[in-house]
Amino acid sequence: KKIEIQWWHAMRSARGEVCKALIDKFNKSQDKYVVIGTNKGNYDEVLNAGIAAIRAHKQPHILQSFEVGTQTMMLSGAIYPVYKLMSDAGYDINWNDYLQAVLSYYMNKDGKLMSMPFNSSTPVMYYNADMFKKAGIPLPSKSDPMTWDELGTILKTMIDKKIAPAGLVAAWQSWTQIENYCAIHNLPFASRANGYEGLDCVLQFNSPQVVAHIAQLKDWMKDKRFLYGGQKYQGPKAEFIAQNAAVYIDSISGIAKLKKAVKDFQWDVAPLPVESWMARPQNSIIGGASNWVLAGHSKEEYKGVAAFLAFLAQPEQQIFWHKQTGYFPITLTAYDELKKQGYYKEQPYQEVGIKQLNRAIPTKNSRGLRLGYFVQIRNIVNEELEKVWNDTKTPQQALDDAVARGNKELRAFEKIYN
Amino acid sequence: MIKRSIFSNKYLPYLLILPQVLVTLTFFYWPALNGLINSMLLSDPFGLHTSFVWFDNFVDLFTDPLYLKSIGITGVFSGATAVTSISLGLFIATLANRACKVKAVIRTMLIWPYAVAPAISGILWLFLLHPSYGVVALIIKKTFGVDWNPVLHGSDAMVMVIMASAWKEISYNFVFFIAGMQAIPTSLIEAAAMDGASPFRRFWNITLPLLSPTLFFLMVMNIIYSFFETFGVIHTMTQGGPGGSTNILVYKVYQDGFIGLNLGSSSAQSVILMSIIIIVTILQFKYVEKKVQYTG
Amino acid sequence: MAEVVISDVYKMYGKVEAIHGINLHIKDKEFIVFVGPSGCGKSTTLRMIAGLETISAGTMRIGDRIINDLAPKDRRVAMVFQNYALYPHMNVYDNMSFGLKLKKHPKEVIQSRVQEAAEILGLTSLLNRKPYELSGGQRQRVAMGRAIVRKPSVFLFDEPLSNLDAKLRTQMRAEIKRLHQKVKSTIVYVTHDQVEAMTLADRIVVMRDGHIEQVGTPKELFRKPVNTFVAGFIGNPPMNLVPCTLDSDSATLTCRGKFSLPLPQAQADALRANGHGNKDVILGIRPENLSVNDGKNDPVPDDWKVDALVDFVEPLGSETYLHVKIQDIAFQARTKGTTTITEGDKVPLIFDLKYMHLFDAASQQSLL
Amino acid sequence: MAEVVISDVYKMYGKVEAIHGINLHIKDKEFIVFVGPSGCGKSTTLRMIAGLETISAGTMRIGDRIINDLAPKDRRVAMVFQNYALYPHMNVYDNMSFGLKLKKHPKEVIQSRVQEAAEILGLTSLLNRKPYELSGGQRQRVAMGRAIVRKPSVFLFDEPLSNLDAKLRTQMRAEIKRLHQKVKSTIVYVTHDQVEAMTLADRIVVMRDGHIEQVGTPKELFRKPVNTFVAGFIGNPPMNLVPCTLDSDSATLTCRGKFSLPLPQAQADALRANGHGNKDVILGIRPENLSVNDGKNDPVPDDWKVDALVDFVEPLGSETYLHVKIQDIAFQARTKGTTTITEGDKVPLIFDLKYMHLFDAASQQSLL
Amino acid sequence: MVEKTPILDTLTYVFLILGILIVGFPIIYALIAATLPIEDVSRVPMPLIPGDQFLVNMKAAWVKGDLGTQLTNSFIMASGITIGKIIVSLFGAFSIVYFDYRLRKIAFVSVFCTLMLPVEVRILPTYEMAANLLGPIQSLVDLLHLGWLMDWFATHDISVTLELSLLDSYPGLILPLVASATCTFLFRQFFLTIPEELCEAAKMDGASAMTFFRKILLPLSKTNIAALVVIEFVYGWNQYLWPLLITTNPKMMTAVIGLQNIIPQADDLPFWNVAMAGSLIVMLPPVLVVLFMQRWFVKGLVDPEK
Ligand SMILES: Nc1ncnc2c1ncn2[C@@H]1O[C@H](COP(=O)(O)OP(=O)(O)OP(=O)(O)O)[C@@H](O)[C@H]1O
Ligand SMILES: Nc1ncnc2c1ncn2[C@@H]1O[C@H](COP(=O)(O)OP(=O)(O)OP(=O)(O)O)[C@@H](O)[C@H]1O
Ligand SMILES: O=P(O)(O)OC[C@H](O)CO
Ligand SMILES: [Mg+2]
Ligand SMILES: [Mg+2]
Repeated sequence: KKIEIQWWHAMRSARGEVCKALIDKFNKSQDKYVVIGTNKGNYDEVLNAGIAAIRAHKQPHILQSFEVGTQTMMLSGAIYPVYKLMSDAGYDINWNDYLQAVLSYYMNKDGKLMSMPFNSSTPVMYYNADMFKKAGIPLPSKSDPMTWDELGTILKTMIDKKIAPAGLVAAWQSWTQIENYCAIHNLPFASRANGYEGLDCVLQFNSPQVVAHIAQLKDWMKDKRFLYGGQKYQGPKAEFIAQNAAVYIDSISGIAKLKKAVKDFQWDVAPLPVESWMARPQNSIIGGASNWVLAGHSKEEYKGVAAFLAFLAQPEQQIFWHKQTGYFPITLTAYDELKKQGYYKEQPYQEVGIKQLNRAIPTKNSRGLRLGYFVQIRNIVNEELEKVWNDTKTPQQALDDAVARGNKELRAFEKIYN
Repeated sequence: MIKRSIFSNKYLPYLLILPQVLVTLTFFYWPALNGLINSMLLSDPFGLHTSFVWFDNFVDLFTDPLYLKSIGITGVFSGATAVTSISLGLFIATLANRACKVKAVIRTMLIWPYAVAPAISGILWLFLLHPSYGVVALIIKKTFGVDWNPVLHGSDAMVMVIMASAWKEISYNFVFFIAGMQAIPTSLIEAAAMDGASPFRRFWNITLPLLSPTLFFLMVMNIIYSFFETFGVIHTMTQGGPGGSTNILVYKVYQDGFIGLNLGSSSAQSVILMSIIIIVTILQFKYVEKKVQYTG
Repeated sequence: MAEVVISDVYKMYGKVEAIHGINLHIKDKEFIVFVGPSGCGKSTTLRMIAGLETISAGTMRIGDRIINDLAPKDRRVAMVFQNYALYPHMNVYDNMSFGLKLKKHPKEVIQSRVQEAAEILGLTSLLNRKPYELSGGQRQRVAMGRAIVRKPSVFLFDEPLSNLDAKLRTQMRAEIKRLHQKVKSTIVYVTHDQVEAMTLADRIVVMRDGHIEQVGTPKELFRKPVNTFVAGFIGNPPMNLVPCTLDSDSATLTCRGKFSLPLPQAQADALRANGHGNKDVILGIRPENLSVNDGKNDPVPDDWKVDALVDFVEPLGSETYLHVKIQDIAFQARTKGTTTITEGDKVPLIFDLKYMHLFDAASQQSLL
Repeated sequence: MAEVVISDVYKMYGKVEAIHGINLHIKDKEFIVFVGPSGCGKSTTLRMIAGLETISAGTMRIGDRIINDLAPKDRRVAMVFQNYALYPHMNVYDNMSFGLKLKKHPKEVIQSRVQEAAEILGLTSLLNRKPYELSGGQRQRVAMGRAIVRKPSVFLFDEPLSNLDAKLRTQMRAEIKRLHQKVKSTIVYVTHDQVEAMTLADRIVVMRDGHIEQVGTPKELFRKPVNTFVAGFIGNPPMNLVPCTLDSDSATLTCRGKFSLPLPQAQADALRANGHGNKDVILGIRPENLSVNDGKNDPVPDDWKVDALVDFVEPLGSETYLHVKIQDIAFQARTKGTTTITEGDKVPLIFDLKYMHLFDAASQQSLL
Repeated sequence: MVEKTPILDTLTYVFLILGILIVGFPIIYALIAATLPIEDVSRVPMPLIPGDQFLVNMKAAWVKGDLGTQLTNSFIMASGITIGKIIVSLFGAFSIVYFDYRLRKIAFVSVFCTLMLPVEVRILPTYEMAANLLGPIQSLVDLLHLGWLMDWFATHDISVTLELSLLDSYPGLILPLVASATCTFLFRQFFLTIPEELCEAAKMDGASAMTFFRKILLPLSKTNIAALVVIEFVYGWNQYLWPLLITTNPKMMTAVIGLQNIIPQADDLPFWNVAMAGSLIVMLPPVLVVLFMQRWFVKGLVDPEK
């Protein structure tokens, strides 16, 4: 009888199918283990399901958690760190072969890898190339970011010419408009190196620059240069697909969906805009999720888990994954292989994200975020931003409040672990 | 009340009540006790690190403007839902009561929304009220010139969840009102007619006062409904948003407890909700005792 | 003038005819009582007068106004319902004044009228009570009070006493009688209680199946019932009704071939005059006109005595009901409470034919 | 032998004593009727016999078995409830056979017993009907049938007729009487209806407040009530009870100083013999022993005539109740239906003191 | 009544028809949407002429939402709650009404304390309880610092507590919702209206307590049971928060929750036609139950008030 390995993940629709293909491939490649992949909803829901299962002692072997849950998982005491698992199972892995910008996000303070990066992304800017052409605007560069001011002008032109009903939409507003904005402009999101250096960090994203950025977006709302598409339902992506918006900021993982869903116009990818005062923009930070191995299973099963994780990291799998979904190939080997194949010549937009990620040496502000109760903090940021969009608060007020409320969460979290 | 004709048996009554007691103890009392204890704990999401903090969670809640706001939101939401569905239910029942001959048909046509799950009601109404393609939203925008956008505007979202919640309660209220009206002796209405009361007068001076027990009962039931069962409506329509403007208490319990994993605070909120319900229930029974009597 | 004139009135419920064309002239200030078995149409008739049911055909007149299409409130009638129909949420004062308030009478008028009615009915100290704080009799009085204050020209009562216990019923009966003497209005009163009908009515209307069978004073109904239905309906214990044949000479009755009785001269003459000889008839005789020979009786011809067997005896103390049989024909007789007759006794049963009734067997109509 | 012997029986409901030690010997095959005002303990006593209430103190015996601790089903008693208590979901046959089935009687026995009972009660054609398809009287009969099939030695009836209308009640009364003659069992019957009690009972038990006031045949109770309570309770219209004083000679009664009556010799002698002179008493006289001079009466001494005023008249057809007043003392008299006396008449009221009752004003006990 | 109010009468009917239309509008609209192809349904405003895609959309909803499985789950859950509640409360009410014993009052009061408390207010601890039925024992273990023992068990593949979790199981979906006093209360009220003489007659007939229950009480409660079946079935079917929490395995998910998966979300195209088709399918069973058993449903709803 084969040993069953449970994997709970958040990959649905286009990405879900790719996951399924990978699992099938693994199951066929050997006859000792069988991986059962289950979609447990979106990122929040998977994390919740996982935590609930851990509390109920019914946890799966592998749990996919988005980057926001990293701190929570790391400190939970319910995990089997990946570096340990791999060495216990006898795998000698060359961690230097991995994309360091990604690995560092998931390492503990001793530099040990706690979870296996799986689907890593970063936000980029999609645009409706047809509209750009129609408006006579040259297509943006794939390597040099445009400035926000330039974007503003472009959008204004398009709206004035009635080429686009609205300008910009942004998914994951906290991630793309604040977290990554901070990273790219080398602003602290939180103190103590964005939380990497201690639980006693405080949020700092209410800096004048961020406030100004949000204020600008708010300003753009007036003439529809910015459109708030909500957190869910028919959200930003749908607006872009329906050609209601000309520009759309989202994770590189959007590629999979756009490839599938967009039939009647040309689209392309560019790096995120940068403020004009930022001459040398920093790298963006990653998003997506990693696979956590949960404690409480047998040695035999962990062998299977290790085998599966190792399988996923194989260049062949990574290349397939990258091509299908847009997520980064996680190892340099795979990346080099792709370059060698000339894939990026063929599909240049696939490289925009990875280049944006690698364009500078990460600083303390752009390494990533390591915050407790980050899920709630995101919700708070979302809520407060919504209050800006619907005129209940000024950007300054909203961000101050978000910081204050978020700090409360951080303190509560700190209290638990002290 | 005790029946005077009782059976005497040593073990049988205990045996009979056992399943009920067992289920109640396991899934009510033990959890309630646990909830009470949890409400005084600070705990990590995994329940591995806990510390006893007495009433800190409660203090935090009552000093948290957002919680207070959530109470306010719940008040507005429940009040509006109850008032809307009760008044519409009463209105239609009054009409149906006049249309004696087709009463049964009308009942059939109105009764079914009761069976629709709140969550589905949420989906249906979301489809009607969605800012980009909902028809009703379109009508609102066109005819009233309102910038209807529940994704963005808290008040619009509130109106939207109230509509979806009130809609399915109308049928419930309707059934009770119709039954209540039928329980009023016709001779009372006839007496009022002979006293010279017009149909409106009869409604205001006789029917409505005599329906007051029903009205009160429905008030309580509707408030309980809008406090708890509307979870599905909120979850499918707004998830408490935008900007927390539809984050009613029970949704906050869920958000803080199951999404935010702040179990202590969530338990404290549960305890508060429980107390509210207990008070409402006591009130209800007190009032029911003093019910108006129709004939003797 | 508050006479009520009912002319050829019909009532249809859907396709079913409940009242089949009735005519009745109720005089001003008269106390009229409707009696009859359940479902005969008493309430329906009353409710048509009140305006609570539409009149399907015919006309009704109160005073000199045709009321067919008038709303109840415009008919100057007031009604006391069987279950009183007091407004449970209003106190006695409000119950009584509700109608006046609706008519926008000035406050002082209302107050004085309610006071007056309350005094008549002894309710003065109860004006602030709610109906549920009152006894059955008091509620009944409030219901009357509510009618009185409106100073209607016609009072309508639908079995107003049937929810009360026996003692209270007797008492309230007296009160209604007194009320009629005081307010001097026309009263139409429905009951199924014979005693009420007999003691209260100026005239009684006996109904059956949507028809009026007889209208008359209590005495007339008792003494001269027009048919077997009325005869059997009025009086307790009910009249004995026995099928007999009348000889050609109208001089002798033969009861089911078992025994014969010579008729008194007066009756025989009357029958003969009307040509009623030689036919099947029904003899009606009340229990009190049947006596057994256990004390001195009015002297009667010997041939009115028939031998009978006592089947069983119901002694009520003050009087005794005897169930006797002449062969297999059962009779009920009424005698003193002190009688010594017991079950199984053979007694001579005396028919006091002076008080006899005679009905046509076919039409059931009275022949005398 | 199914005599029922109740010895010193008490009943407590919690701390409240409802029955205060009663003694009663019900003979085999006797028809005993309990009467008394509401709440006096009639039902309680019956239910203790049935085994539906525990006996707080004292003993009950049926035949030669002490039944205090027997379960109802083992007492060989059967009960007919006021509301019949038919099982609504079972047809007549199942209702009647339910008890027998539970006792696991063989099928044929059950069938024959039910058939037999159904025949006695004329229910044969209704065996497949459900209770709601039956009329009130039929339901009542099924309830009796259910009792009969169990062949009990004692039948218990708790106001079995009070849910029926007047006519049906009379009819069912006769049926119960017939049943008693047929099944020849002991019957204990509770009612608040005097007529039922008088007509059905071999002996009547009058209860008040958990005590037995008097036990006797209907005649005994009517003729010789032991106290004012029984006197007022038995007879309809009730006996007139007037406070009077008896002179020292025990020869004359003076009623509230308004008028005086000389006592008949026999009564005066008896009173004098018992030393009852010169005391406050209550005169009891039944309406039928008060006559007005509107026809020939038994000759009575002239000084039994007192002038009276007719307050109002209730003519019932066969008889008439007169409400008369001697100054402010009200009396009810009973006279013929043919009387011509009307309200406001002045009449001589004749006290037939041969039938008078006299009670001690303090103890309310009979003095004669 | 002789009363001429033609204007009022007309208004009555006009408003009635209006009321019915308004109440019915969401469904009518959903029905139309469910017949349209995706292009039509995403047009603004959506055309009000039904299309021909009804079956296609139904099938899409069925497959996409795995409604077969989920409807089965819903059905099992709703029936389980219904049957469980009714049985438990019939026995409970019988015990409370027809017996006198020392703990009766306590039993009565403790059960009725739960009358108005929906599962939502005790959701968290109930969840914990369901997650680990041995919670009470576990807390004892914790108290005695025997945690290491559990860990040992856990890491050695001997799962003691594992079996007692109700998560992702039918008992977990059902049992906690059976814990409610409403049915018991209603049965108690009903039993109290049954004439005592009926019980006495049965006693005189020699019936034991259980015979009385089986032969008399149960048949008499038929209509009440029918009424509660309707109400509780609808209640069970429409549960949301509880199944949302207690099921994580899609094979155990109930239909109302599962609908979430076919409502268009951020990643999807606006397949509202499919979503509406799915909604219609999922709401159909309870709506049918209510419509067909209206009489009992109304009785059940209205009686508790009395
Ligand atoms: N609303 C109605 N619809 C149809 N038929 C009716 C209605 N009201 C009364 N009836 C029928 O009309 C007839 C007369 O009824 P009505 O109530 O006048 O009788 P009643 O003499 O008052 O009887 P009771 O003594 O029982 O009150 C009956 O056959 C009854 O069934
Ligand atoms: N179950 C009980 N608990 C307490 N007191 C009771 C109970 N049953 C009867 N009583 C009291 O015992 C007394 C006798 O009651 P019982 O029912 O025997 O009266 P009754 O003579 O049958 O009256 P009725 O004519 O009204 O039926 C009353 O005072 C009554 O209140
Ligand atoms: O869409 P993904 O998978 O790239 O994730 C985006 C964000 O990182 C979620 O937190
Ligand atoms: Mg009537
Ligand atoms: Mg009694």
